[in-house]
Amino acid sequence: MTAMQSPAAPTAARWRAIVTDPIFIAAAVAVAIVLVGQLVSPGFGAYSQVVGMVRVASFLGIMAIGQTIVILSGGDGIDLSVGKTATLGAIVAARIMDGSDSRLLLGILVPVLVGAVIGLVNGLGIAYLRIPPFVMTLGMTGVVAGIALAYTGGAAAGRSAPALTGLVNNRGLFDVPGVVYVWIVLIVAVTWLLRRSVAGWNIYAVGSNRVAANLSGVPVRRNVIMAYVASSVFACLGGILLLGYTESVFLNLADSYTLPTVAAVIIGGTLASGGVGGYLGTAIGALVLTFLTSLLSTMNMPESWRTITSGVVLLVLLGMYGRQRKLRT
Amino acid sequence: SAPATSGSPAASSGGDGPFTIGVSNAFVASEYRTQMIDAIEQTFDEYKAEGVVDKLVMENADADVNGQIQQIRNLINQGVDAIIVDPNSATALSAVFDEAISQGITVIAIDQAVDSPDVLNVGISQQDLGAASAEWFASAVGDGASIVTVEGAAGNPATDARWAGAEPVFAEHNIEVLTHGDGGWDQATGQTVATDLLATYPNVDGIWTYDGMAQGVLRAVEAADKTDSVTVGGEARVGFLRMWTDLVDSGSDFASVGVINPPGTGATALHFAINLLQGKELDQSKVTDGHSIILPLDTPVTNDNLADTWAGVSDQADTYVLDSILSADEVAQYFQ
Amino acid sequence: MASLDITGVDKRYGGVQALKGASLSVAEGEVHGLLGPNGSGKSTLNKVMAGAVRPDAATIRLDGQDLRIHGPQDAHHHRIESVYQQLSLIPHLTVAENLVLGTEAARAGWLTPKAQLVEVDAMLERLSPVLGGGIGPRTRVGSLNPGTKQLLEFAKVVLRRPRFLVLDEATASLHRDQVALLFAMVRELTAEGVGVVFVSHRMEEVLDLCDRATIIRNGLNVATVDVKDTDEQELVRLMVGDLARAAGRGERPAPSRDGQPVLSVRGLQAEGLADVSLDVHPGEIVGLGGLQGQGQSELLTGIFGASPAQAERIEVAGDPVEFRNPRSAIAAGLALVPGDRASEGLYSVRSIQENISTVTLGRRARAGLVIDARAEKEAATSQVDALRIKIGALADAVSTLSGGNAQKVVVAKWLLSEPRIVLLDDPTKGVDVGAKAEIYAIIRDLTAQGVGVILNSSDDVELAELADRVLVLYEGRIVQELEGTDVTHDNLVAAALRISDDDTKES
Amino acid sequence: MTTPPQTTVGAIRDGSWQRYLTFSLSTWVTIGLLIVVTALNVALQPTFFTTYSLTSNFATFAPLVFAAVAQAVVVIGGGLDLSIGSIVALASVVALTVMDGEPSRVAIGVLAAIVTGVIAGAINGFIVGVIRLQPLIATFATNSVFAGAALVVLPKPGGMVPSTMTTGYRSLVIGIPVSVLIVVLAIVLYWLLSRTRLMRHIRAVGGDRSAAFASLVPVVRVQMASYIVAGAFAGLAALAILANTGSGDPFVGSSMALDSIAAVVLGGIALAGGRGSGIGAVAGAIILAMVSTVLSFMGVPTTWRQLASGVIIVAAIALSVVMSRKDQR
Ligand SMILES: Nc1ncnc2c1ncn2[C@@H]1O[C@H](COP(=O)(O)OP(=O)(O)OP(=O)(O)O)[C@@H](O)[C@H]1O
Ligand SMILES: Nc1ncnc2c1ncn2[C@@H]1O[C@H](COP(=O)(O)OP(=O)(O)OP(=O)(O)O)[C@@H](O)[C@H]1O
Ligand SMILES: [Mg+2]
Ligand SMILES: [Mg+2]
Repeated sequence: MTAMQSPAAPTAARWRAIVTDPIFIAAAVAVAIVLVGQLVSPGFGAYSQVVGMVRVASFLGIMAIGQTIVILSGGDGIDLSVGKTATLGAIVAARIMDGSDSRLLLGILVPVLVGAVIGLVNGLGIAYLRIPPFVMTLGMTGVVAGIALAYTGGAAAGRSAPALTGLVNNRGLFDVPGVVYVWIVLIVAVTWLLRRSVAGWNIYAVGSNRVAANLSGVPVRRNVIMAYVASSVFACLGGILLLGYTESVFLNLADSYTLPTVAAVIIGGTLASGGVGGYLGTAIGALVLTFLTSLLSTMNMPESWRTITSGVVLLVLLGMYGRQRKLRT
Repeated sequence: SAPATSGSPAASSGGDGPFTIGVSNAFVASEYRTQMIDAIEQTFDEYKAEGVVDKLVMENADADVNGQIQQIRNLINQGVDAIIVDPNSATALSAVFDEAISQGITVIAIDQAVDSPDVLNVGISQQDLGAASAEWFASAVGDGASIVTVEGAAGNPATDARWAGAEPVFAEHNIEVLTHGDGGWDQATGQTVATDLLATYPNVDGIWTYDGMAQGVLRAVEAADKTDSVTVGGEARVGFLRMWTDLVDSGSDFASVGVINPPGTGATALHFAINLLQGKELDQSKVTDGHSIILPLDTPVTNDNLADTWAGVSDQADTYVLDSILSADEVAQYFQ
Repeated sequence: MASLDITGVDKRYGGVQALKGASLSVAEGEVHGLLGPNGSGKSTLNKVMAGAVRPDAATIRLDGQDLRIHGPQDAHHHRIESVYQQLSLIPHLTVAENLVLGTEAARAGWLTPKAQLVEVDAMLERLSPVLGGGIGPRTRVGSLNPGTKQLLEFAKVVLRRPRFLVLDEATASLHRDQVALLFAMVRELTAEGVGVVFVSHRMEEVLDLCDRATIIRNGLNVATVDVKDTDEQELVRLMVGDLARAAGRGERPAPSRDGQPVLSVRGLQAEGLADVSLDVHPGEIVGLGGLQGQGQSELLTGIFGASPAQAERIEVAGDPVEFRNPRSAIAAGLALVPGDRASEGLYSVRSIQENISTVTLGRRARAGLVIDARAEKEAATSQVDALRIKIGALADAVSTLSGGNAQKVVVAKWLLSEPRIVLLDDPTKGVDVGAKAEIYAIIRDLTAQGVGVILNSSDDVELAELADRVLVLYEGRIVQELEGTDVTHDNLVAAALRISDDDTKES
Repeated sequence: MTTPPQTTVGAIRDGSWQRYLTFSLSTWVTIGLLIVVTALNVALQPTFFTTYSLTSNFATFAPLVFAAVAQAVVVIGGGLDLSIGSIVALASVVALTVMDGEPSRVAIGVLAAIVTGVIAGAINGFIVGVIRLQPLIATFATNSVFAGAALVVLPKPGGMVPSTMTTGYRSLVIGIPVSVLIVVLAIVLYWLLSRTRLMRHIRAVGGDRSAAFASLVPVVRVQMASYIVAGAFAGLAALAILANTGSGDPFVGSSMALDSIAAVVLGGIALAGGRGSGIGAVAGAIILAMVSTVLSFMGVPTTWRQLASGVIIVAAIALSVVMSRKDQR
């Protein structure tokens, strides 16, 4: 009955739909933070500073790719092991590269494989033993931390390849570091894959109703496992880029990224219960979180109040659109 | 060993061993702590060869204070004679220390001083470290300069102590501190925070920082192309020394300082523990506030001795911290 | 005489105007039918009375007094109680805990269950002849079958001693015996002066139980009639208007059963199923009859590879196959329209188009990987047109559709896969007469193309109308087979009842 | 309706003692795990049953035990509380400040801890129940707020707990360690709670929120109440920590949120909500605490210990989850 749509109404309705879209709100908030930042501490809105923040956001953003897929895949999906997996990825990469460009490729490949194995274990436990993702990945955090400790003997060694450091730290075209371009390519690719590939639609199908997906011939378990594999792989990739940022590695390099990846996904408008959302929103969510942290760190404010403020801002942001269905509709 | 009489810290009435030593460390995801533990193990092995000690019990896992209390109780339950502890809190372990001491166990705190009067603190003074670093920094930026800081973490005792040492120095030199950044003792965070601060305070004369953050801050300053105009407080750690050396080698007149916070204190503390277990009495003139041994700071790394220092450690991992351990003989000097 | 009058009810859901000034007036002591096609707004109207939906406008009067109902508790306060179309039992609580939920006796917050348990016991005793064995106050509700759950839902509400009682498709999952008991209890209630609103798509139930009936269509009142002055044709005409199409036995030649069966199952074993064998020939509709919950659904999901089952042999058009999962069954040309469309058939938050695409997505994709947006849209549109699915836009979430239209979406996604064998599990449950006729027509179309169909239905009339053969199941076994002209409503009832007489349960 | 005939169904009635002996499968798993770790502990630690050992072991269990019961109430109600740890920290520093080391003010301190927990719980409950934010992300945000607030109240570790509390916590009452009695108190409190209408409603809401709403359960109030009750238990956990440490620390309890969730799962409580008992969570907390003790007494090399404990916990959780699923059939 598409024909029945009246031609006059849409513009207003379309605007409403856009303005209430989480992605739009999140993007508006990101811009607002930069503007407020520029007012409060001049220089915060400068081109190079914004580029710098986008660069820092790219680590969170890339680690959150897998988190997006995992949450989209439903079944209370969440990956609490991303932070620790990213750290392990960086540790392995640093040990292999050890400051030499000739081992760059190997230094990327091996950690990514390690990530795939971690994701596979997560996925198998969740898909076959049906352990709730929250506890499975929480438990794996301990295991991965243990592996990192055993592997390093308690002291991480090695350094990133200069080419990697250059990619992250040197400014390229338009004074923008290469890592930001890598992220942009990933944003386009992941968004496109989710919306326009059979694999992407299957993730949405699995995320919105697993029983129905199974009965429609969508391989549910395979999709769930792949989601967790993707999560760990992108976590490792993020960890490797973070290694490029710091050049040397340490045992808790990326640990604190876990919950921010979840927050980025939710701020980006992906439904926590799965089946609805996408990566573009997550990427903007990562920008919002990074801009906010940066703004707070430049303000002369005790750490206690910074912590409180970031919590309150997150709540306000989610209150604008992250609300769940009302019981009395 | 027999129960302790009260009085001076950690007095044990002279057993003959071999002794069992317990170690409690509640933060493992740290290269600094690993280096500390390794040094303890090495020194322990030397004593073991001499038959002075027989067993080393390690409680080494990430834990909060409550977890560390459990670690110490585990050590008590395993019948150790002495506990060397890197405490998570200056005060919150007091009650469990009392439990240990009342069972005749010698307790020594390293890296971070505790309040319990019966526990012997062994280590450098974090406040002195802060002051030493600030002295060099103040002279580098000059009187009346404006700076920002990237420090450890709010509410963290070492952060507070270092600032307590630095603050009067900066005040004396009329140096204005525009804001305090929170670097979370973490290189990546330090780098990000320094980048943010450089954007909003583009005219600062220096960034005072220390520990792992220093390398991150220097990277941020380098990225902003300001190594010649912004002074960076440094750290005696291989990663930082490498960047520093590279800068100097490339002809920059970049200058910095690395005050040494030696992880080897743990091994030094083991010497103290053995002496106490063997019933030796501390020379009270070398004890501060009744229960603390304050080890002298080593000569800091500056541009003057950078090349020599670097030559000695250049093949270590980036996270390696410049170290020093007192020998058994040196420690004996602290006893009557 | 006391009455509950609700007038001028408006309710809009996004782009859908569910109710436009609808009204309903129930007198005490009467059973008032509320009829209308799927999506006409019956449930919405009921939920407004129950406090579960916030209307855009409404006037509610009880005994002439204006009433505001802000939530289910307000309704309960005025002793207006509802059985929702969607079951509202808590799976992990016990039968007794569910029956008193929300009305637990307590002193200063501490539960005092003694007295209430006596009432619960009495209610369970009353229901016991049709409840199924082994169900006591401490049975957990989660594992019970839909019919039992629906009865418990009814019992829960009756225990609250309503003055006005709303029953929204409360008989949809019930078997004949259960319906009879429910009717008897409703009549007792009305004799005591309770006013009852009764919603059902089964005309014979309405004609049997109701005194008056209000018919709504597209959220508007069409008529209120005295049921004794009217007949089924009239009610259907009021409900579906000129679109009315009698759902009679279509002219369909009896399929030949000489050739190769399109599906042949030998010795299928599964939980709730013992050694079932059957053949389906091209163009044949094989019905599954008997009391509900005797293994019919398990048989369908077992064949489809959707639940753990072992078979000695399954052949599709003579080729031996093994279905370990639905994917392999689909590849062999099977399709399953599951019994519970909301939880098993649809991705409610996703678009209509994606729901229709899901089974055959890979076929239209470039290289099996990249979605061709045009092809997707064309495929979905073709099905929407062919099945006359009433939608806003293809991109709307499927949750915006009414029950019947949602069911058609489930059918549509399977038609795209051009199946050889279609397994239908109660495909018209909760579907209105108009849509029902359309679904029947679709099934007949399929058989005309040589598709074999297995049809499980809780509705004997439906089996009588559609099936060429009916296999009657009891406790997971095929105990009887009715064929050709023997497939009549009466024979089906008899088959089911004779079996239930064999049951050792005391009556 | 006519008076019902007396029935046989009524003969087996609530309150009959047999009921307490019929455990579900997952309860047996929890009990089995508890027995195994206790046996290992006893075997490896010959002093286990000495008064000091019992006192000290239970003294360290108690805080996590209360936090686990708190988490259990929320999880059974279909929620999740990532802020438990910082509620504990906040309640402890508030109580510490209120008591100011005065033995005469212990009672006010106890009250202050519980009230603080209740207020924090009410904030969580309001955000999850009334504003309807997704619990995981909402309590992640409030976690920042409470953690910051704790830092505001007590900017750095310090302060003295009245000696009556610390010594009382380590003493014996009629030969039984007080710390053991306190763990028993947690069990008794939960048992009392489970007899209330509120807890029945919490289970109903956790089982199916909209069904509970339709069944006259005041869902929003119940959700709020579940967080408030959890807050009160967190307040008790704070008191146990104060008594155990004898001093204040704004960072205490940082690992408690995730540990309490692991404890809840080990205790056979489904994260999906509606099922399980807080008493299982008590057992789960004790199991978790004892695993680390066992590993230390076994002398596992420290670099491998974290890996070993991670693997053991994942395995135990898997066992517990798989068995509790079998229950459902
Ligand atoms: N929560 C909702 N959100 C959006 N639309 C809704 C919602 N609930 C109902 N609708 C729409 O409102 C209309 C009326 O639905 P309602 O459930 O009242 O119909 P009904 O008469 O009970 O149908 P059925 O016989 O299929 O149960 C339908 O178009 C339906 O799609
Ligand atoms: N029980 C009722 N009786 C009459 N009119 C009603 C009733 N419920 C809702 N309405 C109509 O719907 C409109 C809004 O209803 P209501 O009073 O429930 O709003 P509200 O208080 O904002 O809702 P809520 O209590 O859910 O916050 C009113 O203007 C009224 O016309
Ligand atoms: Mg309806
Ligand atoms: Mg209102």
